[in-house]
Amino acid sequence: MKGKETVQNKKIPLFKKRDFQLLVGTVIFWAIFYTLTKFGMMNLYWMHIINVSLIYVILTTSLNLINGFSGQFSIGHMGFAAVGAYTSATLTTIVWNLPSHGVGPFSLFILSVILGGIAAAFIGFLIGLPTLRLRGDYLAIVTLAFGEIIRVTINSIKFVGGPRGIPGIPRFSSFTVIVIFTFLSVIVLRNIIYSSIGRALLSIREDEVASELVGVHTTYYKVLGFTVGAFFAGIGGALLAHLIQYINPLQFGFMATIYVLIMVYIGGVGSLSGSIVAAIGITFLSEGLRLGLDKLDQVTPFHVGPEWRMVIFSVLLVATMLYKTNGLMGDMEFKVLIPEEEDENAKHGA
Amino acid sequence: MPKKDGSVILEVKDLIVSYGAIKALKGISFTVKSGEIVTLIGANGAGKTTTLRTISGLLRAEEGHIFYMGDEITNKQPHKIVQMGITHVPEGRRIFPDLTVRENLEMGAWTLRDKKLKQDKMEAVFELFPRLKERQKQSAGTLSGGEQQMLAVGRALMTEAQLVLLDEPSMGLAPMLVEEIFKVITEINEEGKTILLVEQNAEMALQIADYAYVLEVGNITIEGNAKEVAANPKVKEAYLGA
Amino acid sequence: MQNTVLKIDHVTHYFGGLRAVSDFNMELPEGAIWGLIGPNGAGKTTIFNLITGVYIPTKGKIYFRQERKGEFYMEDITRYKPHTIVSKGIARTFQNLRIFPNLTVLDNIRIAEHFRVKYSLYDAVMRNKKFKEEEEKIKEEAMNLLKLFNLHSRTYTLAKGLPYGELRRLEIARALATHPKLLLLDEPAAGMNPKETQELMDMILWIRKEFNLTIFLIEHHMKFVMGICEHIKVMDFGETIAEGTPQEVSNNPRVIEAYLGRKKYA
Amino acid sequence: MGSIFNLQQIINGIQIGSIYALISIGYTLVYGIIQLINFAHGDFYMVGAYAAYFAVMFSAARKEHPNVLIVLLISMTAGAIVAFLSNRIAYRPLRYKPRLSALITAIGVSMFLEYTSSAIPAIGPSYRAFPQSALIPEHTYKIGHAILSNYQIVNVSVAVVLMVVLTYIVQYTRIGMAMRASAQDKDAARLMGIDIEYIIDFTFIIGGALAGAAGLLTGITYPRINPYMGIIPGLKAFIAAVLGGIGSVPGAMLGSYILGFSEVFGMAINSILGEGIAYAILILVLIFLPQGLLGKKTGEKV
Amino acid sequence: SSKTANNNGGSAQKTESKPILIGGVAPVTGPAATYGKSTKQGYEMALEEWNAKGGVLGRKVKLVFEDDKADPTEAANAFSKLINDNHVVAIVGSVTSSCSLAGAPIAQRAGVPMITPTSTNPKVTQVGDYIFRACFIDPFQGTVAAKFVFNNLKARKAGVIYDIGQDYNTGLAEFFKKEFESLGGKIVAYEGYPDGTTDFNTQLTKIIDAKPDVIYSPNYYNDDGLIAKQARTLGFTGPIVGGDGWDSPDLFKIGGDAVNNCYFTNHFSKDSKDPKVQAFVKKYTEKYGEAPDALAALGYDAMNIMLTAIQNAGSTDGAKIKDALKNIDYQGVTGHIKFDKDRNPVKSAVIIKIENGKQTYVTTINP
Ligand SMILES: Nc1ncnc2c1ncn2[C@@H]1O[C@H](COP(=O)(O)OP(=O)(O)OP(=O)(O)O)[C@@H](O)[C@H]1O
Ligand SMILES: Nc1ncnc2c1ncn2[C@@H]1O[C@H](COP(=O)(O)OP(=O)(O)OP(=O)(O)O)[C@@H](O)[C@H]1O
Ligand SMILES: [Mg+2]
Ligand SMILES: [Mg+2]
Repeated sequence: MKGKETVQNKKIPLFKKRDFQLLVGTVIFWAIFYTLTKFGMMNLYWMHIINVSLIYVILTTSLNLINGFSGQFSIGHMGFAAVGAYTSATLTTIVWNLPSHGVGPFSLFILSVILGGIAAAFIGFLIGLPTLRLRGDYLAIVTLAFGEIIRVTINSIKFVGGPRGIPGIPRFSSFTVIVIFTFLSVIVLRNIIYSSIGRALLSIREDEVASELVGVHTTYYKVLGFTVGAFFAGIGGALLAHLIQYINPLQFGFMATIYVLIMVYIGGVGSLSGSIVAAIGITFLSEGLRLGLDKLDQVTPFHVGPEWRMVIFSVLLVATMLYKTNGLMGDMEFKVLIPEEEDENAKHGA
Repeated sequence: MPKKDGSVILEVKDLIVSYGAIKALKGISFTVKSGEIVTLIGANGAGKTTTLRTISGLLRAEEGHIFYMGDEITNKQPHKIVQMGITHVPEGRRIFPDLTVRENLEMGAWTLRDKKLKQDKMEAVFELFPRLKERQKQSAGTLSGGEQQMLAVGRALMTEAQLVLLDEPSMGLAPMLVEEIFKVITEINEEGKTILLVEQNAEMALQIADYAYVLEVGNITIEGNAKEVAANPKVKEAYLGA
Repeated sequence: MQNTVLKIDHVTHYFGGLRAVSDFNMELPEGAIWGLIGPNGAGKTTIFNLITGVYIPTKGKIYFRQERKGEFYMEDITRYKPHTIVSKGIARTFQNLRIFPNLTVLDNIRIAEHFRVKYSLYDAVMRNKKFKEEEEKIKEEAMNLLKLFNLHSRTYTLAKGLPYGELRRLEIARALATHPKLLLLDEPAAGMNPKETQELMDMILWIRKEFNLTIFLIEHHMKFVMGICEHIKVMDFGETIAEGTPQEVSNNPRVIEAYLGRKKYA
Repeated sequence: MGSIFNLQQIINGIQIGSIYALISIGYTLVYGIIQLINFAHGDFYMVGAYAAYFAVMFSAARKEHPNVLIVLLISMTAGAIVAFLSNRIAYRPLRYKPRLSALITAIGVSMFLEYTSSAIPAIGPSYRAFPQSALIPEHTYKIGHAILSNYQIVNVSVAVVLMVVLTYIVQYTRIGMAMRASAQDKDAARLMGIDIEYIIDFTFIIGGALAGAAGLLTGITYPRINPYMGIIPGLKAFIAAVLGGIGSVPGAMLGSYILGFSEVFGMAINSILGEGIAYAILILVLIFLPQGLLGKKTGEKV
Repeated sequence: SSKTANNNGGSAQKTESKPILIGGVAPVTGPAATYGKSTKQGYEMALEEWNAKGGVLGRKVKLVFEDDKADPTEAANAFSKLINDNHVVAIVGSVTSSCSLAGAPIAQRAGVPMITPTSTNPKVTQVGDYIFRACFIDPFQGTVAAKFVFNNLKARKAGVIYDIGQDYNTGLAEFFKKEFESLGGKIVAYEGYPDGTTDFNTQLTKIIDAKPDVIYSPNYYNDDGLIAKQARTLGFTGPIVGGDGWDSPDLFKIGGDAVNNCYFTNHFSKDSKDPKVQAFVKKYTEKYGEAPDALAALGYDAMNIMLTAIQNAGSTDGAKIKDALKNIDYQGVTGHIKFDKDRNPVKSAVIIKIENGKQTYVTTINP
């Protein structure tokens, strides 16, 4: 084949400019907010919301891998987050008994997060294997059922507090830690998507039968995608546990998954950028409405209580979907999130 | 019942249709006379399907007008257009896969209320396509490609329509059936229905048609009496595989 | 005598109570172009589906020629999964086009090359040297194929934006990207005009040579079938009613009665 | 084991199954025709319950005895109206868009109905006691050791009647056939002369009315209502509908009973893990019947 | 957003200085909203009374209220906003233990004193020395109920039914079981049900088949009403016993006659002769058109305790308020409150019986 020589002759740089930009951009983002908070120019509330929103970025992008890129329909995602959260919090809080101030053996914490991810991935794999031959809503119901089984099971384990949850979890999830994990998650997901694995997943979404008939081992890839998605959900859950410092099974119920699902579809199915935008946007919107209502209450003659917050939220949700029917980003990506080699091949927006 | 009396049953004027940024029809005009078989031929992607879908209301015209028996039907709802007397056999069959063959035919007669009439029409279709009668209770999705095509045509014949739009009815049919289907088209026409026929099989189409239009990337480039068009050297080279 | 590539041995297939294929036998020689014709609903597509593992035959076996360390043997592929069969060297196109509409033309091809990719999940995540070399290789192969099929100007177009004729070509190109030894074409000329049909015939003959293929095809265009196939099998109601050279078949009264009708072909 | 598989538990299973059936039969209609996972269906049911509540309160305020049939009519109308409006406002504009976009607006509609009801002072978030005995006083009957109430009889009968009527409508009437056709190929259905929007409106109205009726019946059976009462039943209806096979009315009913029985027996075996046991049964059923209980295997031709 | 608090204070004299901001948290949307609503009304009423009297430290007090949907993540957001954005001097909230557990670390870190009106999980106040509570802790009510059932009702066999999704219910059930068994009683059935259940027949069938003398149902009134009803339908005639979650005017409306011959442990009795209680019940009923439930009373007391502590501290400094809270001695509608070393209130429980649709005082049990 004549292809061979050319490949060997060409020098393939391992680090592209784009990756570098992405890294630098993240570092700048981190530095700005880190400094602002450090010098008291931005209050801890907003810092907290940024942290929460970044964790949602991890949860949303990972669900998008399953629902958006491989076209499956999982509605049990927070079940995996629960596995991750409980695994890591059990380790740090119950097994290792680390002090709740969040100082101490940091490496143990990192280890617990990774183990949380692995545990979630393992459960994801076990669930995916028998169920991923189901399609569409049948799959949805089964993932929902598994998500609930996970919740019910945790709820019944006394060792992890049952319905009382685990309080006093050390506060290890600092802004820096969360930024690093978010960055890594997004990069890893991006790299998977722009590889032959990602293409296999996309082809399954497009036409599963045809995909199988051009040689894609569809079951294998569906389970792989599901497992990877579960892994990151686990990471997200673990980080959340060490940010909120408390977890209980109800937090990971069906409605919590719905919230992440909303982010995926508002952002755009099959767009990592969309998931990022929506996760951050919706978290800030839902918090911004608190402040907005405070203001509204002051300027209007009648009382506008916090019970209207979710009403406005729901109206905005419907309006956004009606106005942007394919989500905010459609299936476009920000250019920085596309590897340079794929520039021409991928759809990009801004 | 319309006869070949030279009156215009369908008139398309300066029709422009786009898919997003792509202009599929760039302002085409043509007429179909009552009682005739008119064929629209053209290469892949020329816009034939687009034309038919716009006439039957499935696509919106960006500009231009469509008149049926003198009434403007541009951008009317498809069900209204059907009720006015236009029936459309879409490209790719589009039968209802989970309904049985019989139910599919009944769906075709949706606008008819007279039970007896329905029954008669059903019998007529079965006579035309005995294979469908055999498969009455099979769900349509499991029919072979050819069987599905018969069903699609049969279904369209269940209406009281005056104008029948046919989008590549011979596609995927066995040679015998191709002949058969063209025979059926002539028969339908002889019963008094006007036919607008889109075909890849230009040779056969031109044989049975009265009048022909050639569509090339969104424009009508050649038109005329079917025999004349068939004799046109350009057409011969491009569409008849001379 | 040439080697047999594909052997279908007394294959029968039922859908519920319907016998779609009954006692089908075939030994397809290497490098041949064979045709399968018959009335609509005769069971032709079903044969393709049986060969490619979409359905498992109710009765009978299917064998495919394989090589291991220079030794050739017939492997029983009857119960293999479709993707395994593809990796053994059988590729196909579909009667109703099945491209991946929302992916680019390039990706449509790259997906078909997918199972030959030699990097792991780890390499993909790291985007390391191995990954990049493999990706370059795949892309280059894909681009070559696209050039061969005159689709390179469409490389980055979404497949759904392509006209029908190009989609047909893309589907064949995609099938070839799996590096098959046997190519199954289900009505490749459907919806093509005579000129395009002629071009397609030339192309098929050419790819057979270029890619060392054996070809088995279904088609209703008689000019096409008669013009290109060396041997034709004729089915009706799931049964093989005739076979032979185009000449023999087109003069066979049973075939004329069941399928061809009065008109003269070949 | 005696208290796990006894007659009383069977009655309990039938009871829960009937309640699910009341909701999921309406759910599956809409679901079948536009494949919309209508998250708001449970909220239509809530609206129906409140409509009935206010109707009864209104007649109580005027010292009249409420007529059950009129109250039923009111709750069905209320359910139908919200269903119709939801369709027009939030689902119809997305008809030819990806299916899951409408799922998100459905979630939005659901949230809107719940949170608005809870925010407006006239309804408010608190539980209200549903005036059950004003409508149908409870009677109980003893069968051996088991106890059966007239509510249970009413619920089962209504569910069965609804299933029969709707199956008839879907399978054997003109409009039912149009519903099935529209479900499979909207464009082709339009080419047959069907005004599919009319069919869809009709479906929503029927579905909403059924939800409203279910709201009334559950209000009577479990006399407590609040704006969030629809969440869990809505979810269960979705599960039952899928379990039964998408779009199949008898399937929804069967799915409801299987779900009801799994829950009862799951809970009876171990109440802490009971929910989990019920879900495990569900998963097993779907693994062996991937198209649901009565779902058609759509013969996808290759 | 607390217009009510403002409006009522409007008539009082204008104070020069800015109002003292008090954070309030409770779920006012979502399935737990019904509890949050009562609690919030309790907060507001207490606040208004203070403002009507001229405020705290001569300044008006203003409630900055946030919803937490009973979701810990939302609770953390709400606490963080109140503390870091609104700079409240103290927080009253939240209702559920899970939300209080998510909020407490934030308050503790910021040195903002917090009192939860209703979170019963013992772990809540263990988060740190700034965290207090106004209600009983789980072990207390469960234990009291067990003693009452064993000693006063002379029951020897008890069945338990509780919501397994909520820690309050689980906690009470567990401690009841422990105490009852240690007293020599037998738990013949111990059945849970998931959150949002409306049909309790399965669990009740099992319980009733086990022939208990009493059923312990430590849940919220809306569930308890249905449970009582269904238990009676299934033929159970014995007493059903619960905790302070029973205290709501709607209990009888939902449960009807079925809740007669039932008992529950509570902080106060509405027909108590205590004038303070009488005044509270009357005023609350006038203002909100419904009788107060336990949550409203606890919300009211918690707010009062916090404001009294600020007054006593003579400052809005967190540390000083915290110290004042530690030494508080307050007579509230839910009892006489002093904090023990774990910042839990030391107060006695009353037992209330429901007869003919009315709550009647039975006895007081001291800790
Ligand atoms: N849904 C669509 N979105 C975008 N472009 C489209 C769409 N449908 C058709 N087109 C484009 O519009 C043009 C006309 O298409 P049309 O289907 O009308 O052609 P045709 O003449 O019927 O061709 P064929 O013989 O292949 O059926 C083509 O260039 C096609 O690519
Ligand atoms: N999945 C299925 N379930 C039931 N019957 C089927 C199924 N697939 C095919 N059939 C039936 O089997 C018979 C053979 O179908 P097949 O698709 O093989 O025909 P074909 O020879 O390819 O016809 P055509 O030339 O029209 O494509 C037909 O009668 C068809 O109705
Ligand atoms: Mg076309
Ligand atoms: Mg075929």
